[in-house]
Parts: sequence; C-alpha cells; structure tokens
Amino acid sequence: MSVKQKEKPILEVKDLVAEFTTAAGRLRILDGIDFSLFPAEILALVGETGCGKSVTAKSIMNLLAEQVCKRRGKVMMDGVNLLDLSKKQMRSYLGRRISMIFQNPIASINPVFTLGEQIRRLVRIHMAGEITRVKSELGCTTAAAIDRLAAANLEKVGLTDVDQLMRAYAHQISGGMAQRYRIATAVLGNPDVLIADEATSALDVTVQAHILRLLKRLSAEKNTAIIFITHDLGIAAQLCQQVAVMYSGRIVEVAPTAELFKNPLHPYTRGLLKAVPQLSRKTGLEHIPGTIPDLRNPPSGCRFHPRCRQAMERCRRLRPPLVETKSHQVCCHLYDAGNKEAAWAKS
Amino acid sequence: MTMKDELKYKHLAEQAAREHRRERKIRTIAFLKRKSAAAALLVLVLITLAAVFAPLVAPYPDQGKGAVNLGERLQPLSGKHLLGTDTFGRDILSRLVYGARVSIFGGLFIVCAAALIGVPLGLWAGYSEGAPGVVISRIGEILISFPAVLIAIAITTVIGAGLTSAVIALIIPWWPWYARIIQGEVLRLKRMLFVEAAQMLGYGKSYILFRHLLPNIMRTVMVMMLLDFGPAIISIGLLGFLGLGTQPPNADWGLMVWEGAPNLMQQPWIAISPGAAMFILVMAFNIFGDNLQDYLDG
Amino acid sequence: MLPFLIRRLAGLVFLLLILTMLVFGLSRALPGDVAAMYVGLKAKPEQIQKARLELGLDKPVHVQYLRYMGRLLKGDLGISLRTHRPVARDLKEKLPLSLEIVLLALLISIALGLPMGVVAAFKRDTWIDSAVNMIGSAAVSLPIFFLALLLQLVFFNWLGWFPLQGRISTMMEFRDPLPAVTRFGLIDALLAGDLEYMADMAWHMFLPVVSLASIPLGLVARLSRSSLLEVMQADYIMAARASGVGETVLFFRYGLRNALSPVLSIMGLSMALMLLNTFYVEQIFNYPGIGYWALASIFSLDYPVLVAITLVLGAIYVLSNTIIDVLRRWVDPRIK
Amino acid sequence: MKMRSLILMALVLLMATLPIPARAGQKNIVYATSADVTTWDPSASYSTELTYMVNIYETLIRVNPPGSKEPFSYILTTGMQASDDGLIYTFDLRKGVKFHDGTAFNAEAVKLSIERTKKIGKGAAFIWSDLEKIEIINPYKIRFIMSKPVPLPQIAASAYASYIISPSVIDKEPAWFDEGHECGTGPYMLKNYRAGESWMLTRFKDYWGGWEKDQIDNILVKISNDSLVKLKMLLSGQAAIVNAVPSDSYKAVRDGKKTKVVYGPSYVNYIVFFNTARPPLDNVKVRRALAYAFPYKDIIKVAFDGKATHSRGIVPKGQFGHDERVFQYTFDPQKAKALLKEAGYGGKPLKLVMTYVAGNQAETRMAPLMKDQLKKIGVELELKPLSWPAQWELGKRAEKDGQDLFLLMWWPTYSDPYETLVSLLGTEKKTLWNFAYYSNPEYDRLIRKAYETVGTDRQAALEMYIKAQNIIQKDAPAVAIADAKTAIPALRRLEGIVVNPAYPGGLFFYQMRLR
Repeated sequence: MSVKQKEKPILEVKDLVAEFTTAAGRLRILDGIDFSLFPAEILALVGETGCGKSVTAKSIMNLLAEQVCKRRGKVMMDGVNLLDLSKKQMRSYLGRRISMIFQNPIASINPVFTLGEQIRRLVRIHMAGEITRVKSELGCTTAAAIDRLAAANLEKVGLTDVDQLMRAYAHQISGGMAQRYRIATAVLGNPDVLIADEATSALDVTVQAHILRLLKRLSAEKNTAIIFITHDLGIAAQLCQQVAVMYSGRIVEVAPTAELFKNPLHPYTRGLLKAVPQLSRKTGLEHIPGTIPDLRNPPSGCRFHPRCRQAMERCRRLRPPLVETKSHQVCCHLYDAGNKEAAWAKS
Repeated sequence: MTMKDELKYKHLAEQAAREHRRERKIRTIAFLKRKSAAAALLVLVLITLAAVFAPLVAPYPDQGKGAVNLGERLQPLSGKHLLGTDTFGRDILSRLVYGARVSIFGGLFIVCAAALIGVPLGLWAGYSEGAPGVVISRIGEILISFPAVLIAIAITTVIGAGLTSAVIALIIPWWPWYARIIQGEVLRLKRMLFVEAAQMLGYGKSYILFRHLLPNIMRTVMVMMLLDFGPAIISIGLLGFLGLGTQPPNADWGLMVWEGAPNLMQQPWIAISPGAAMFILVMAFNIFGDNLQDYLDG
Repeated sequence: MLPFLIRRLAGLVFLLLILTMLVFGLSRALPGDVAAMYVGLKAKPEQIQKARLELGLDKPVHVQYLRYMGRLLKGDLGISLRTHRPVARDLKEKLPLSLEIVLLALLISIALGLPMGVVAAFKRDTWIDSAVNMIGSAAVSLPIFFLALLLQLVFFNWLGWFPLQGRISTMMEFRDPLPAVTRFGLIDALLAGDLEYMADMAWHMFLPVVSLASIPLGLVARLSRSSLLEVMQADYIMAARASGVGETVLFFRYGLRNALSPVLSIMGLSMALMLLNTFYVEQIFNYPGIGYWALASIFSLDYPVLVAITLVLGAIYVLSNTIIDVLRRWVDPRIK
Repeated sequence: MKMRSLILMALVLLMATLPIPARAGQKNIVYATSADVTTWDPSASYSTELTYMVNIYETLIRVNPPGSKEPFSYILTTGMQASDDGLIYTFDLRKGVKFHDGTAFNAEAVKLSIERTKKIGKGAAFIWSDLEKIEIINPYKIRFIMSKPVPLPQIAASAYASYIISPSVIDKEPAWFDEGHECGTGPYMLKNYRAGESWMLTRFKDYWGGWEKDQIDNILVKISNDSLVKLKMLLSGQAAIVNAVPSDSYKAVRDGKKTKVVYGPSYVNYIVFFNTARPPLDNVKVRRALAYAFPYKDIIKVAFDGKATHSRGIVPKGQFGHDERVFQYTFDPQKAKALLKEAGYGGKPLKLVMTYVAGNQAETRMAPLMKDQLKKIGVELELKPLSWPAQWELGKRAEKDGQDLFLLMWWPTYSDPYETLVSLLGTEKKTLWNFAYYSNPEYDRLIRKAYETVGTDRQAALEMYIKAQNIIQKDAPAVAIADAKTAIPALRRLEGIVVNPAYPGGLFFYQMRLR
C-alpha cells in the first residue's frame, strides 16, 4: 500500500496547532500536525512520552477544555472542519463517526455504575434505529431490546458470560475485559475512525495480543480506520500499515510500516529504531542524547536539532518543510532539494 | 554505570531541579496574583501585628488588660473610643487588640500541638500496620467522640478555668484527626509506591516509601494546619463564651461576646465587635487556606 | 454488609464501655462533693452524710461503677443532683427536641449545600461559583454563638419575623400539651392533627435550625463543589464524553454520584459538631433540649446528667457514622 | 442564602394564615425566671422553688414585710398564744380550709406535716430541732412544746420546712412529689410540669381566701437562665414578670412606657470571707486594710444599678438584728495603705486569690472593681470565677491551699439573725459555711444566748446581737459588701407585686391583679 491512495481520506489533519495556557505560560504542544487517514487503515502514531500524541488525539476529539487549550488548523471529516464545531455539534460525531479508547481501561469506566447501565445508555444514544428494529422483530419492550443489543455488542468483542458482566462494576473485572468492554462501547456507534490511545500499554503481553487482534478484526469487518497511539514500535509494527513518528509536537516522518523499518529517513526515527525492542520512556533517552525540548522555549528551526548528530547550520534557523520522497513523507532539512545526495550518502 | 552516564544523570538531575524551582516560582507569582489570597494574607498580617504589638497599637493598653474606667461606661462609638466602651468603661478596641493575642497565639498553639502529637502517632500507626494502628485509632475515636466542653469542665475543676485549661481541653480531641489523616495517607502511599516499586526494580521499598512519603505528608499536614486555624480560633472563642477560657478581666473575643450579650439591645457594639473580629479573622484564614491548597495541588 | 454492621456495633459497645469508665471515673475523681450537691444549698453535715449513704458513695469507686453499669443496663441513668429527677426520664424528654432541630439542620444543609456546590461546579469560574465559594467560607467562619445572637437581633428585634425563644408560643403553652407519641414535636403535632401547633413549633425552630445549619451548609457546598470538579477531570468522564454521552448526563448523573461519597463522609462530623453546638444555640434561644440541659448541668456539676449526655453523644456519633458508611457503600460500590 | 430567605418568607406567610388565639376571659401571665426547682417535696424544699411553694402550700402564720403594723399575719391560723417562758405556743386553726384534693385541713394535718418534715430531716428541717412535741387539743386547736425558748413564730412562718401538707399524701416519697405532684392549701395548683423547662400554676377554685376579679387564673413559668432573653420577653410583652434582666437594662425597663421595676427589701447580701487560717490574712490589720479598700459605692452603682445599700455588718438591712450601732467599713484607700504598712506589707505587692460564682451577675461585676481598687493599695487580686459546687468544695477544704477571699451571696432561712451569724462565722469542726475558718468562743456563746432570749426578751437579744456583730467587725474575718434590694421587672398592667424579704424570691401571685 502506498501513501498516495486513490480513495479520499476519511480524516484529514492539516497544520493542527494546540496551545496550552498554564501558570507556566503558553505552551505550543502541537506545532502543526499533518496527516491523513484512509478508510480501514490502521495508522500508528509513535513517539516518546510528552511528544504530544495524546494531545493530538484529544484535540481531534475536542476533549480538552477550551479555556486551557487553544486549537488552530484543520481536522477535516467529509468536508467539515471539526475544530469549527461547538461541543454540542461535536457530540453528534463522537461515538458515531469518531470514537476513542484510553490507556487505562479500568479508570475509564465509571466506577459507581454497572457496566450494563453505562453500555445501555450508549445503546440508547447511538442505536435508536436498531432498537426499533429489534422491537418489531421480537415484539419485546424497549428495555429488553436495549439489553439484547448491549449484550450483542459485548459478545462481538469476544466477551463471554455477558449477563453477569453487565451486573459487574469496573473494579470487579480484569484489565483485558475492561479494555474489550471499552472497545465495545467505543465502536457500538459504528464510527469510521477509532483512536486508540496507548490502548494496550497497561495490559500484560498475552492480553495485549488479544486486544490487538480484536482491533485488527474490527477495522477489517467494519472497515473502521484506527489511529493507534503508542510508544512501542514493536506493536506498531505488528498492527499497522502506516506509521507516523512524532517528535515534540510535529510529525517528523510518515511511511508504510515495512518501508519505515527498512529505511528510516529522519535522524530521530533512526534513533528510535536503534532503541527497539526495549524502547521505553526511561531507556529511550539513553539512545538519543539530550532530553525532550522544553516547550516553554522550544528550539528554533527544527525542534530536534539540539539532539541531532547531523544537525546543520540551517536546522537552527529554518523550520524544515514536509518533504515527499517516493515512499516517505519526512520533515527534515537533509531531504529538501540539494541535500538529498548528502543524506543518501550518510544512510 | 560508566563515568559518562553518571555525568549525564548529574546533568539531568540539575536540569530537573532547575525546572522544579522555576515551576514553583511561577506558581507562587500566580498564587499571589489572586486578589482574595492577597487580601486574606493582608488581614492576617495586620491582625497578627496588632496582636504582637498590642501595647503599642491599643489606644488604652491598661484598659485592654482590664483596668476599669467607670467615668465612661457604655459609651457609643466615638472619636475617643472608636468601638465604644463596655459596662466597665473599657475601650472595646483596646480589648479587641489584646483579645487578638488569645485567638491567634492560642489557635497557633492548639494546631501545632495537635500536629506534633498526631503526626508522629499517625506515621507510626500507618507504617507499622496491626496493633499500633488499631490502638491509636481506637484511642483517637474515643477522644473525638468526647465533647470538648466536658473535657474543659473536667480540667477546669482541677486546675481552674483559664486559657491554659481551654487549650489543653481542645488539643485532647484535636490531635486524633491528624493521626487519622496521616495514617490513611501513609497506607495509601504505601500501596501506591509498592506497586511502582515492583515495576522499577532495584529500589528498596522502605527507601522509596520514605523518599516519597515525607514530602507528601508534610504538604498534607501543612494544609491541614492552615485549614484548622479557623476552627481552633472559633473553639477557643466557644469555650471563652462559656467562661471556660480566658478569665476576666483579661480580654478574649469569645468572653467579650458573652460579656456584651446582655447589652445587645441597648449597646450592640459591645458584643458585635468581638464577634465580627473573630468572623473576619477566621474567614481570612479559610480563604488563605483554600488558595494555598489549590496552589499546592498545582 | 452484615458483618460490617456487627463489627460497628461491637465497636460502639466498646466505645461506650470506655466512655462510661472515663466519665464515671472523672465524676468521682473531680472535686465537688456529690452528696453535698445532692442535698443542695445550705446542707447540714448530717444531711450530707445521710445522702452519702443513700447514694452509696461510701463504697469504693469500682463497686460504685459496677452498680452504675448494672443500673445502666436496666436503662436507669441515676438521679440528677440538681433536679432530683431520674436522668433517663429527662433524657427521654429532651433528646428528641435536640435531635429534631439537628436533623432538620442536617437536612437543610444538604438540601441547600449540595445544589449550591453542584451549580458552582457546573458554572465554574463564573460569578455564581465565586458567590457560592464566598458564602461557603462565610458559613464555616461564623462563630455559632455570634451567628445565633445576630439572627435574634435581626429577625426578632429588627424584622420581628421569628419568635425570640422557646419551642412553642407561650399562648400555646396554656393549652394542654400534645400526647407524646414519638416525642418529636412536629411529628406528634402531625399525628394529633394539630397543624396550628405544628406550624408554631416549626416557626420557633427556624432560627435555631438556621444557626445550626450554617457550618454544615458551608462544608457541604465547598466539598461538593471541589470533589465534583475533581471528578469531572477523571478518565471515565472523558471516556464517556468521547463515546458521545451528553454533558448534562455526564455532570449530573455520572459525575455527581462519584462526587457524593466525600460529601457524605463529612455528614458524620457535622452531626457531632451540631450536637455540641446545640449547647450554645439552645442556650441562646432558650430551647429546652439536651444542649440547654447539658449547659445547666455543667455549671452545677450535675455528674449523673453529664455522664448520661457524654454517653448519648458518643453513641450518636458512632451510629451516625455507621449510617453514613452504609450510605457510602451504597453510592460507591468500591468501598469495601 | 437567597433560598433561606425564600423559605423564611414562606414560613412567615404560613404564620399569618394561622392566628394563635388567646384564651378569652382568662387572666394568664408568663413568668420567665431562672429560679428552677430542686425538689417539689415541701418538707425537703430549701431552695429557689420557694417562689412557687408559697403559692401552692401555706404556713400557719406568715411574716409581714418590714414596715407593716403587725409582725405576722395569720394564714392557716386565726390566733396564737405563747406561754411566758416562751416554751409553749398554742394556735387556733382556720376553719373551712380545703387541700387541693378536697381533704379538709385540721390539727392532724399540721401535726403530720411538721413531723414528716422532722422525720425526713432534709432541707431546713433543722429549724425544728428544738421542738419537743405537738399536741392536738381539738381538731382546730394545736399546741407546740419547745425544749428551749426559741422564736417559734419565726420558725412556724419559715420560708422552708414549715408547709402544711395534706394527710392524703403525707406518706408519699419525695420522688412522687418530684414528678410534679402536690397537695397543699395554697391558692394555686401545679400543672404540666416539664422539669427545667416550664410548668403552670393554675387557680384552685375552692381556695379559702376566695377570688375576686382581675386575679390571675394561670401563671406559666418558663425557665430561662439568659437575662437577655428575659429582657426581650418582657419588652415584647411575652412575659408579664421576670426574675431579672441584664444589670445595665434596669433603667430602660424602669422608664419603659409598658414596663416597670418593683423594688423591695431583701435579706440577700454579699459577703467577702477572709481566709484567717493562713498568712497574710491571718493578720487582722491586713483584713481591715482590705475592708477599707473595697469601693462600696462603685460596686453598688455598677453591680446593683444603684439599688442596694452599703452593708453594715453581716445581718442584712431590714432584718431583726441589723442596727445603726454596728460599725461600718467605708472606702478609704489611705487608711488601707496605712494599715498594710503597719502590718509590714508596705513595699512588696500582696498576691491574693478570690473565688466567686461565675454565673452570678452581681459577683462577676463587683469582682473586677475590687481587683482594680486593691491594685491601687498594692494588692494583686487574682479572680477565680467557679461554678458554685466547685467554689463551695474549694472553700470547704481550703484552709491551707484554697482561696484567700471567698465572695458569697447569702440569704437567711428564717427571719432571725441567729442562723446567719452561727452558720457563717460560728465555730465549725468541719467547714461548711465558715469560709473565714474563724472561731471565737465568746462570739459563739453570745449569739446562742441571744437566740434563746429573743423569744422572751427581744430587746436584750438585739443588744447581744449588736455586740456580737461588732466583735466580727473588729476581727474582720468577713465583711459584708452590699445588702441587695429585690428588683422585680414586670409589666405596668401587673399590679400588687409585694416583695417580702422573709420569703426570698417568693412571689405571692394571689395578691397580684392584671388590669
């Protein structure tokens, strides 16, 4: 599969900027994010913690309080810029067109209501049509219909013993079950886009595998596009067709998975790959010298240059453009006109 | 670790430290920018100064200390007596100033003593679960469920009424709250940190516990003490009002309200000024405490 | 649940046992010749001696204590040194009066405080929010005796809207008293179908109840606000939002219930606090409940009464906390 | 707070719709007072319940207020004869008197009542200690035989321990009475007793004295310890009569359009005891110095609103035994300083402790004034307000470690000075009232002799009493500060309020009229 798809993208993010106003001043967390997502595509969004992966997701979903986070740019979904929508308008998209699951599944289930209570409410919100259908088919009450649908959705994600589960509370189930349940609730409105924010990081490896398989199946069956946010390149490799590497609020390189691993272009990507497999927040820093830049006064030009072995004079001055190579999109001065040779020479 | 690594860690540590200091500076500024906090602080400072320098601040220090002045009984508010005089002709303002000493230093003493007793016990109870924990919390429960007024009476009948007995009577049911909170805090942190410790191998649990524990505890205690100041001051006032606190002719806001209450209809100022003073002081403490809490929670 | 209740009950018994020992011990250790007080003013030595035997004060303390406990189990709390009436009987009369106003105050403080806090949180950083904050702080900063006096001054002296003192109008007292069924005035009046009586009592309760409610109201308003704000930051709220649940549902159903448990836990404290504050409120409003009784007994060192009151307060404190824990388990299934 | 005021308005409206009717035709008044009941047993009663007792029960004779023509008026008797040796008294009993339960009053009732009181031996029963026996001559003639010539009329008229109880309840336990039961011959009956809260005195239809218009049907007694509340109740007309208002408010009440203050003599006085058992007050000069240093006039002004008299000896003004010939200490700082110097306490300031009752308005007001003046003569007086039991307890075991000065409010049990003089300063083996720990055999002998003479030779007795009091003034083990006046704040419409110092705090509602 190549970056240049014939079909048009389901979600298109153009120059997305998010600025946080804190006691510490204004922080530019997202500094112009660009990427597009195609139906049934699974896109990995990788990068060190604090590079703005989650913020990207949440700004797309408009989950951040306005007074804290100012957003600019475009998040296009079939011709509508989601950033222009009010919270109210946005709600008609959430869960129906675009949905999200979070890192800690248990914490993201309301602890004082039964799972059933919560999923039923979502069924009522998103599946009005089905409810009437089921009612007419089985001639049962609305309540019964809702129960049926809720159960069905839970079974779809491979949960067994559903009735009992619906009576359970968050603290009574395992992380794996919780995440399956969350997925069920997230996709029951058949969204076109599902954002999975570190969806498997908190789970142990075997469970991880199950969840990954589940997500794959989903995108295949319902041809849902998935943005899979992770700091674990290994998982990205297993799951995704496309990988976007983020660094300090920018996407520095996008490429088909195989391509990226075979031939990473951006120095940062290379650094990351060197760190695989035991890449993780703590050890990550050891392989790329220096630390994540201080967002209060980010480095001029290319935000990576202080840590870049190949940094050139212009990196300090100019913000690198997004360069399209034959298979990659990369955001580095090494690859804009005139410097290609040099780059190839090095790689 | 190699030489190089060590250097790098050192560098990182310094950077982190710098970060931290900077964070705090910025937050402090933001904190003081809040009007309410600043106002509260101002009030507190003023009253405290007045209390400390009472002899200089009070227009009639001797009357503040209780000397009667029958020439000017029950004077209304005037230039000579800004807040009027009471039934012994004593200048209310002067008595307020001297009364502030009781409220502020009494309150301070209670809160500090309660913390000094409660925190260590709480730490002990929380750290060594089992017997000590149970015993301490049981004792605490009993003392808490014991009306302070009755304790005060008991003490008063033995060593006589006075600020001392009032303060003691209040400390006795006060410290258990600290013990309780700290115990809970310790337990919570233990759970939390042991989970982490399990993840990041190598570190000794107790090492982690104490490296993380004490700072956290100290913050909690600080906020608690600040928020307890108001209640402590009110409690002293309550006992004073019942005549179980400061003894006449000394000044104490609660006592002054009691002395003034009978004249509430003809000379309302006698009872209202000390009551209002108490209200303002406590309010200031509460507002300041709230702000500080937000500030510490970041 | 059941084992929990049993555990709590055991705790209660234990507590009361200790309390009796403490207070009884005190009542004997402290100065103040019980016999002399029993005989009263201008007692003659031989009379005091007689009373000493009559009250069994000649026996060693532990014997006296055991006797006391024996009688306590039979519901006999001894004789008041001041009024020479059985303490238990007076307690039966006076406790309901105080409980009535305390519970009403609790009710008001929840019924007003919770909405205030919720609205403040919902309208965060608006003038409403800061207004609620101010009111909350003010409410907890008012010394109860001062508030009570102010209320009297304003609502009786200046506005004349509310009665000055007592639990019913003197006019009413010239009638024969209501049959004491529950001993809760309002309920009894209702049972007797005497609305006039009931209204009159409510009217008299108003100011005392307001004074008592002030502090809990402040606590509830502030706490519900802050805990609600905290809850609204939680992952599960964001998750629900992300799956398209509406804001109002998020706030008033998903958020509120989570925010409730800390608010509840402040209630137990408030109960205890208010019971102590009845000492002042009832004194100032001349309201004949246990607070008034306690104060009168304190200053005449009426030990049998003081012991009884301490026990009752301790018991109520523990019981109310137990009830509240039950409620908390109900709103928050996580509490084990 | 908007919510609150809404609720408030709602309630107010509710009130408006529910008028509270007054009982038409009946004369009802409310008496707000701090005078609570310690027992309803007329034999044991020895405290503030006297206020109500004198309305429920009656004595054979009653002492008249000072200034009346007759020393006594006959209540349950119509006549009295004493033998010359003052040992035998014969009473003619009033006929047609009924107890509240209808039982007829007669000699048997008298005999049983007095004997019951003597047997129970509580309260003031000691006043009968010199009674040998009671003989019934006929149902309406009875004879008291005494072992010593003590003043029986005063005793029979005592405010305590001399009430006549119906034979129908003579065997009842005190507990029965304390439930709120009674059975006397008085004009009023007890109803709806709520201990420490309120109760009602209601008209006894068949009272032997009969009833005229404007007399009061029901008196609702409301206990209130808060003088401010009582003031407000009076000013708002809720209460027709109260037992006290805040000291600084008497003027306002006195000058009120609707309110007045009825002043009358009282045997209540305030006495300071000096601890003669230990230095420095074992030195008579120091005691005298203090006596000269008290600001009597200021105290009367501030603590008694001017309505009290500067004491002259410990026998209160108006009572038999009080006399102008008794020496009086006056405020004289110079003399005080001089005496202190003589005593050798010129230079270094003396530190003394004074105890008094925290709840007593007058005492809490005079204490600071004393402190202030003593300071001027170089005496540092530490004030120690206590609850009465605590003060009393301390005083009883205080010779060595307790107070130096003991401020006491005192009133006599019956209208003869003996009780006061013997209880307060007579020699005591075990301290009970003599907080000066003073003992003077000559004094003891003198007052006892006077007591036994008074029945036969009143004048001689008076001389002895004066002598005794001057001994006290010379030794100064105690000095009386002020003889209080009874002050009864009431509505102007309420007339016929008579103050009788022989019955401290007693209110004779039967004599009152509500216009």
